[in-house]
Amino acid sequence: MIDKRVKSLEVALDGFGDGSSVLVNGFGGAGVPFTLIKAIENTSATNLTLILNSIRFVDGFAPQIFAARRVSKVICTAARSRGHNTANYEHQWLDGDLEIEMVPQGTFAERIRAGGAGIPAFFTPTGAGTELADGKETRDFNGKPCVLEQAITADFAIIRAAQADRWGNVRFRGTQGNFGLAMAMAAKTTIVETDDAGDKAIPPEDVHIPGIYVDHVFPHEDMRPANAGGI
Amino acid sequence: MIDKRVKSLEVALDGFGDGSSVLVNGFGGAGVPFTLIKAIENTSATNLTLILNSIRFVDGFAPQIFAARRVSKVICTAARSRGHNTANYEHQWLDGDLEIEMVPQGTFAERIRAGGAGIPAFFTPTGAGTELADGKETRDFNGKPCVLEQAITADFAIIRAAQADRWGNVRFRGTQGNFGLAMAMAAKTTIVETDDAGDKAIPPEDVHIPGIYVDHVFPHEDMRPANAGGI
Amino acid sequence: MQPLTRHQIAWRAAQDLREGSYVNLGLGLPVLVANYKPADRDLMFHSENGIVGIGPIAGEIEEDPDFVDAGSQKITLSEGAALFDSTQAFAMIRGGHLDVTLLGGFEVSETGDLANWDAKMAHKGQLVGGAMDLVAGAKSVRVTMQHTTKTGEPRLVEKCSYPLTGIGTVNRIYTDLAVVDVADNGFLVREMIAGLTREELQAKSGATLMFAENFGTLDVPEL
Amino acid sequence: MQPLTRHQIAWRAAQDLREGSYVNLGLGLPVLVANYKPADRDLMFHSENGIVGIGPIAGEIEEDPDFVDAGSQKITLSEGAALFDSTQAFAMIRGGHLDVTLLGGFEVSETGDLANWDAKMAHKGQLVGGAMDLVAGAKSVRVTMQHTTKTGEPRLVEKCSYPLTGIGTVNRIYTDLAVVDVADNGFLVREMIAGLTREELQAKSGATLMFAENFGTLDVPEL
Repeated sequence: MIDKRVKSLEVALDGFGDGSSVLVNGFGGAGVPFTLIKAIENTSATNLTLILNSIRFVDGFAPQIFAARRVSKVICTAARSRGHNTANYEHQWLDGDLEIEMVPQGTFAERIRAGGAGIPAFFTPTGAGTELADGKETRDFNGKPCVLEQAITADFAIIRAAQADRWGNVRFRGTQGNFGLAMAMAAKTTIVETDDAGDKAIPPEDVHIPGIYVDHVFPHEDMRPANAGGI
Repeated sequence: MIDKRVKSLEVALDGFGDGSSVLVNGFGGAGVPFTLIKAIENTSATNLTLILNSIRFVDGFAPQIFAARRVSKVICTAARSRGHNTANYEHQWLDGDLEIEMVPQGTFAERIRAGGAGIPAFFTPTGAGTELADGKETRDFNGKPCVLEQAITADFAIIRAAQADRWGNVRFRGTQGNFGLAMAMAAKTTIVETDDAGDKAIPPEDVHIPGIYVDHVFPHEDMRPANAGGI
Repeated sequence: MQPLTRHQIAWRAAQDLREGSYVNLGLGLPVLVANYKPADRDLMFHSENGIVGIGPIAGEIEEDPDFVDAGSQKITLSEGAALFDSTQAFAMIRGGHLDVTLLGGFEVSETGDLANWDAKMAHKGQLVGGAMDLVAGAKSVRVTMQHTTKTGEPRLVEKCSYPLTGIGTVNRIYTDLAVVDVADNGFLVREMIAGLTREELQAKSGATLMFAENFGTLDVPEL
Repeated sequence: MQPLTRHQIAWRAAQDLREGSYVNLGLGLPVLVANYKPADRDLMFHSENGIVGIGPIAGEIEEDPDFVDAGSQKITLSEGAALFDSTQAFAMIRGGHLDVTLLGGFEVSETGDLANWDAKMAHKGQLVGGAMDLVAGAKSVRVTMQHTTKTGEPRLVEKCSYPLTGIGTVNRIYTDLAVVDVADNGFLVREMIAGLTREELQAKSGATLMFAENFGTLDVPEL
């Protein structure tokens, strides 16, 4: 019988270790897999690649990941910390010890979807003529310069959702979804944490991530901090 | 006040005429906009381009469109009629009077989505090395030959759905959805026919096509023929 | 010797589907495979019109024209099914999320090329559907077909004569006579029906056959 | 002369939003525009984290951490709202489905280039967000900004000095002194506040200004 629910973080994160790449869902605190981020902080894995919208929300919630310089590369749309201070990850970046690939947010989402959809590369007008297109192939379509962008895939995707079922089907609440569908598509192993993983199937028309993209469902209460939106 | 519901087919099809291109939703009878197809049959517009999965379901339901040779080009994945006879559109094709662009179904769906998403072109492994890739740019990604495919857009998209609201939000039942979302994205004017266009908004998490892609909602009973799956 | 019936070919193909697999069944013989799913195995059937979790074909009572598969059959859904649009259905296919796709075929070459989409019928239009996506994307591409044409011409060939659906993508072939893998160096017979010699199978094939070390008898129940 | 306050700039930008428009409001001043929507106009506000139909900012009672906008503010939804994923949110942007995007800016060039993403802050990481997509995709790209920097340097320039967000995409600029279009041949002033001369406005601008035939006074209420 298909049942993707797992009882422990160890089973959920089986195979995670040095050199792993991880897609992390979340935008403004919504859909952020706080339990799984904390679990990653509690491993000793190094040389990690994180692919996420903004570094800040991971660094704010699980500071040991960057404090111990366990990340070697980040692909993101936002790498600026709050306020005037320089964050640990910004120091690491300024030291040349952290590679940050800055990607326009729509291109970021689309590259991840492409990775999951078997599209190796696509042209987009976004960023053409800017420094984020430096070194990338550019071609005109209908007189508009477009940049060739490559698909992104990763070893793991971690996502929080309001509901999941034993087949791995997922349903979001509000704006939890953000990068979740694309990330579930693009990862070798996708893990979803949720409060609600009962025995009942989500109605077929109500599914936001089809279970085919999901490997493990980890039932766990929401560990979101009170200030999640701000971190 | 935003209210995309229209009372007549004339308003819904405003601007439709000679040379129009139309994306037609539908697969196996589900999601087929029979009312709008019939409305198109009842115009005298010629030199039309139809973009749809299979020619058969239009030709079976609204035979005058092809009988009068009012279509000059079809982009589709299936152009074979039932049985041993040659259909009107097959005769027109064999006469060299109808251009048929045959596209693998996944590439068909993705090219339409790309058109709606502002992606002018993408690479795909589908069809590489086959005659459907003849004349197309091919490039290897990770050792796999991939074909460069171009976006598809059109003047109109016509779709049938179980439910729509005055903001143009759409919800499908069962397998009605098929190409509908992508087509709504790729058309200048998208028209949705539905039995159910009440005053109540579809709950935000339950929307299958966001209303931003929809121009007109035409409330009309289902005109699906009994044998819709077969035509 | 007793060649397999269509239902027996479907039965044999069904035995190779592993617990929890996501499987796309093509039109014709492949859709019969669902009928012979081993009772202990939980499988999820995918359809390129936007379904994971196809259940049994609808009876007259359940029949609902909004619930159809890619072959336009009226279907039911299994528990845990999900519905989505075509771009998502093909993202699953192209993105390598399907474990197995089972398709019909006209010919398979010894390098795994498949021809199954264009029968070059005079006076009829073409039909490609989702076959080119399916063979390009699934983790394992398996073909069911008769070992030879009605006139006795081989369908396992050195090079396909019909227009290609995909290049070098077929992994396994189920015919009425044998189960044949496409190995790195050509056709590798895994199983063959009783009462046929290797030479006889070779004579019905258009390319050199190798025989696996653990080569066995293709044994199926009466159906 | 009385330069506009931030709220007055927002008010002025709001007046140009047409009935039924789909509008994305960027961080900072642009989000204030929603407050000054003319009462008779039904507008749909888009957020790149997956919303069409943002309603008012949530009060303490409505506040729900699963309902946030792209600026991480807790929001409510308006009637007829739809929620979707980021790929869909950016398909709307890139595909030209937004009527208007309103963004903040550091500089706009006379050919419509925008610089607004990289302030080149020493010791701080970069942040691009969705700005490059928004300027590449929306039907009308409108920028709100102060006419000059705090030290009096012009922000309307011949050529941007900061890293570019997009090339030749800005249509209109709302500043504390004027409403300026980017026309085919350069900056075209549509409105200017009372008590300022054309020469004075030109002196505060880094590129040649033209003045529209129907040039008028930039007149806003007390706010």
